[in-house]
Amino acid sequence: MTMLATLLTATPLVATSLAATPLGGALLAATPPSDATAPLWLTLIKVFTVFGITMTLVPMLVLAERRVSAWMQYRVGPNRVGPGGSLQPLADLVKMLFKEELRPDGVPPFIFTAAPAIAAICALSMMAVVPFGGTLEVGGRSIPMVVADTDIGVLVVLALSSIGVYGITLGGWASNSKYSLLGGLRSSAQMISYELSLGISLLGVLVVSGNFESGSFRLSDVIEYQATTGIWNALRLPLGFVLFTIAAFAETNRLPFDLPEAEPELVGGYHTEYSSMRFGLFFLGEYAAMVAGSSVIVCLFLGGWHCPWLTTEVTVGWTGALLQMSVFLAKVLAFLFFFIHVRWTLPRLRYDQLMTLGWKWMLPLSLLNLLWAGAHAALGWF
Amino acid sequence: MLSERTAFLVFSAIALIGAANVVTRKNPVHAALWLVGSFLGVAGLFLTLGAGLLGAIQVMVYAGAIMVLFLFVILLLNLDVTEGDGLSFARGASFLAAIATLALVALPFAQSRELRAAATPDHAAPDASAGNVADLLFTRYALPFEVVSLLLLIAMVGAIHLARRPRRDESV
Amino acid sequence: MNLVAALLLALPLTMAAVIGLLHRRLTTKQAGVLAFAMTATCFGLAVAAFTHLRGLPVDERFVEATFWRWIELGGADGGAVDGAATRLALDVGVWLDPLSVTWALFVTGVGSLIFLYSISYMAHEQGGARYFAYLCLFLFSMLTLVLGSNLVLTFLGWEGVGLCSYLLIGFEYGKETAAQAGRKAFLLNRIGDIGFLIGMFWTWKLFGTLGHGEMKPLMAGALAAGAVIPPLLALSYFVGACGKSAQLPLFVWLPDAMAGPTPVSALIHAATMVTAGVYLLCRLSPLFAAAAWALDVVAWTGAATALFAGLIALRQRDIKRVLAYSTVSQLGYMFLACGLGAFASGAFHVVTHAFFKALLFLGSGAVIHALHGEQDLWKMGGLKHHLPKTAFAMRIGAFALAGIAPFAGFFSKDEILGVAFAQAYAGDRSRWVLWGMGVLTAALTAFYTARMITLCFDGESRLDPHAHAHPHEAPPAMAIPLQILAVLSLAGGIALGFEALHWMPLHHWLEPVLAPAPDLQLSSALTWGLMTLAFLIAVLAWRIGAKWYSGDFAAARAAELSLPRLARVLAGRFFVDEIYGGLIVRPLRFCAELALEFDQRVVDGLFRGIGTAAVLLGTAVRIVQNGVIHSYAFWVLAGTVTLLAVALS
Amino acid sequence: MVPQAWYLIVSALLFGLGIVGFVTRRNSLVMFMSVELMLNAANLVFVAGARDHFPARGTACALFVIAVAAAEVAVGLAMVLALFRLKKSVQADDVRELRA
Repeated sequence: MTMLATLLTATPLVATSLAATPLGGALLAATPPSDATAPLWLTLIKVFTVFGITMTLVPMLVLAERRVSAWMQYRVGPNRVGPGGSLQPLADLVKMLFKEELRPDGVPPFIFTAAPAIAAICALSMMAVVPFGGTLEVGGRSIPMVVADTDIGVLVVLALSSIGVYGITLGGWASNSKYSLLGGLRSSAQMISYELSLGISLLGVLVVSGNFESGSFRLSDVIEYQATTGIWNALRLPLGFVLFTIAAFAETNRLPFDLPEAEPELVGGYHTEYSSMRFGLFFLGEYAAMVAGSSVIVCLFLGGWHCPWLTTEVTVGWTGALLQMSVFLAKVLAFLFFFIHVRWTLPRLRYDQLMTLGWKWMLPLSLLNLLWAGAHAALGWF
Repeated sequence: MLSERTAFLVFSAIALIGAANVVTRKNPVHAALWLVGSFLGVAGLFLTLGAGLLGAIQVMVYAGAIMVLFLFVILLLNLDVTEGDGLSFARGASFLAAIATLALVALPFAQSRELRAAATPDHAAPDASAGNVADLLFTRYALPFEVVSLLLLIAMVGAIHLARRPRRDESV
Repeated sequence: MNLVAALLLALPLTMAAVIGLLHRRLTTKQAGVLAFAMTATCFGLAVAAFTHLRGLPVDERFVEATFWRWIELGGADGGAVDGAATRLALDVGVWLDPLSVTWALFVTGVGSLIFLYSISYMAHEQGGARYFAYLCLFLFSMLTLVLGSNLVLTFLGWEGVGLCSYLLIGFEYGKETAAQAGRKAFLLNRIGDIGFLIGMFWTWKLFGTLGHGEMKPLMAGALAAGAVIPPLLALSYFVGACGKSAQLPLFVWLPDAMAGPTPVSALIHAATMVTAGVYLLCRLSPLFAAAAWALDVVAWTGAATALFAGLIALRQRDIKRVLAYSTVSQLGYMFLACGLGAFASGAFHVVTHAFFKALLFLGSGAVIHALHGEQDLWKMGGLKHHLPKTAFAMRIGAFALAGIAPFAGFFSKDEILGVAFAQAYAGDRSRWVLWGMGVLTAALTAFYTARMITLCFDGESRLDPHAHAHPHEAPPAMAIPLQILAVLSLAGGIALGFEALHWMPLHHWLEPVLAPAPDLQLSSALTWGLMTLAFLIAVLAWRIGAKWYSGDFAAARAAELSLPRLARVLAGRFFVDEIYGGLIVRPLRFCAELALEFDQRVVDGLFRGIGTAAVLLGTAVRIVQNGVIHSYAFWVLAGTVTLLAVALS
Repeated sequence: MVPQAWYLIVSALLFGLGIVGFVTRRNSLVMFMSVELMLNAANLVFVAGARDHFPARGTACALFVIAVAAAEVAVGLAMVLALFRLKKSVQADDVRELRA
């Protein structure tokens, strides 16, 4: 009975949460001043492509994390379900769906439920502005290979990551538990601190890529610039690249910045009290955030879908689009591997070290990076 | 697919319902969350007005930074939320005055024929894209810009000073 | 010449600034030596200017040195439109001509002697350096007055000497009398200054210029037509001159001004400053000559002043007051001369008077110095035994003042009386009265001078034996100026003019500047006769005075008091001060008190009422500030709603 | 295009709600939130008013408002914190020290 009840309550919730994500993307795509010529069916196709790929990537990532960690720690890892343990994520999902839906006494039900949804939605929605390819010219139509081709794309990323904090903070607060609360608070502080560096090092990219001159914050413009010049921004702004990556790690609560969920201190941090699919959503959100973060980094610093030996003449038509998408996916996967690798390599920072790093090192350095970018743009370097 | 009018109605409903709940919720955390909702609604209204940049900034700064700060403080204070609701004379009178203001402000708008008429936008005017706004900020509004940055600096110094925990030897 | 002219003004000013700024660092002696060196240099410069002018043809004896444009108002076209000037252009510059150079010569010459004298006179005074700073400033002002190239500069100097005399009279500002005397001098001079100012405005309106050089040809010609305006214009200047030169009715400040240090009296109130009025009359002589009945006013005022002051001097006990009234009286002579049209004779008397009056003041200063500040003639006597040199020098000065030949004063005074007689003899009857007044005054002068000298130096000593056991002669620095001035008092008259012998170098020297005197030559016999008469009268009066006071002092004093009413009137100086007090000061004071009452009760009450109202209002409104934020918000809101309602309705 | 009047009415409503919140709520944090509502209403007027002729200007002005609001929140929250340390309360009417 409990199992059924759980299913009955959890499934619609998860369903609505997941449905909200493409809706958000559609909304973004539809709002002015974006190009209104894109018909709804095209947008929907794009939404579900991106959503599908992301949602496929997440379980793969979970598996990869476990396998990679096992490999790094010289053990085997999950290898029972499916060939080479490839169906393990599915098994996990089933387990989560059927676990008991626990809700501690005295928590505000709506916020408690909404918190993981916020986390997941924000992470997934970020993908809406990430271009996964160039412009596809087909049937007399030029289709930008991005869900929401809005000229404030970068800002949308930042805005969504800002909102994403709420998921964790509220989850911590609503759990009515001191460990959760502490986790949530740590998360707030951490995100506020690192969001500054994130934003400022991102500004550097926009400066060197000439976005301020055109007045558009499209990620595709950044990629276009890197593609036409043939030089990735990571070379132009090595410092900015490093800073942005570190900040992205912090934003996704990954080691070495996983203080909000530091197990030895806070049991499970903000999701101590969560179970079943609510926990699953947090889980999903975290990995989706990893995917989104990697994608953004790839777009901003690593050339996006651009590959040095694939000229624009080659990448035309359907094959070209697929080629670009593959390149992009490869880069993202490589970076995700880096994410996982770092997690199992570095120790966790202490809280005061975290703050010192954020405010005393990252912030000044990101300002320095901005200065460097300004000089870069003003003096017309490569 | 999603007409501007629909978007307007949806977003203003979000904004207003959020605001109404801010005012009426007893629990300050709930009020804060409703405020986030209201902010998001206003951000949506900015989008429908063609000010996407501002919408994004609204979400980033207001809904992100400011509200997180709010929540942070609220959580830090860990308030036991009980608010007495005895309505004093001043508060009752203020309520009435607020309604009067509302009426006074809203009525002329609602009655204004020009404002109700469908607008004819001037397409030659520079749109609210980041480049144009930046041009304005660094030319026409350079002085206010500097003043505001100074204000922010002062506020930062003041806030740090105020919020700093007094050192042991300073405390009374 | 430009350099000389510039230095004449720049040196005293610089020195005043230097001494003034350093007056706490400099000793009296250092300051005095500096100041004296400066004055002597100025005298040298004046001599240089004099020789330069001498070298020029008679008709071109003037030099205008312009330093910079000072004030420029109105259009550039200049000149007068419809009789009204549209432009005022004033330069800072120096106008050197025989008249100004004459004044500059005796101002710097006598001045340097007085500076020298002051060094040792002030040696023991407090704040001597400050004193010398004032002296330098005074010299600067006097030279500006005399040398300034236009009337405004002259007025600047005019005010400057007024200021300096205020500062110097009130030098010992701790003393109530000194402070009051300074104030009195300042205020009475203001009355005269109003006349001067009105005159300047009017002059500018009529001529469109105030420059000495430009005005001169305009004055006689342009004014010849009018019958009312020239005399009124002249009279307004005359009012100014009256104030500065202590004529009736503005003379009361001068005797009080003796409260300053004695060298100051010599410098300011005898030899130089008071002659500024005469200088003004001479400078504007063409105007006065064209203004017929104004000259009569000048003449009568001068004669009346001379007689009046002479009468008062008869009964003064304070040695400096006797000299002060004699100064007023002699100034009356000068004005009489000017009023008779004989400006050159007036100038002549100014010069000789500068010599002998400076001598007398400095001599009296030596006496006072020897007696440690005693100024009462009745407590002196027999001092010639203690101060033989001073007594000798003073006697020469006294003879000059009394008009005894061949001392300087005789020639100049006799010349004035001669002019009056000549005009009377030519048929103008009223001139007989003027002549009679002059002669009477001359007799009085001889009498009170003899009285002063006798009381001071002759007879038995009435000194307080404890206070002044052994009065001793002044130090050389004080004696040398006395000796030089004694020589000048002796020879200055005969050297500058002896009418009977037609030896009149000063007159010829001044001729191109001054309006020509009425040409009335008396016969040689008549001239000699008048001279003899004047001489006899002076000697007789002197003899009577000397005889009267050299004998039994008690009897003399009894005789002075024997006519109680007259004695009281004279001793009380005709009660002029008291009359002024009753007629002017008391009503003014009453008005002032009325105004004060009004101010304190009505005006202050009004403001206090406003203040009290504000306080009351604040007390009432304070209730609103209850510390509750919501209530503040409510009030803000209420205000906004009201404004909105007003704006939108 | 949606008529500007609609936006202005929404803005007026938001502003009115802000006022109501400010004058009726005792919790100083909620009062701050009400102030933010009013500032948002002002921003909405700026942007809506500028929509047809100077869109960029409206955004620029709104940016200033946001910056000022950020400053206000920073100082205000710091004050609330200081107040809480002192009084153990954030109720606005517990603070009456500034009365005359």
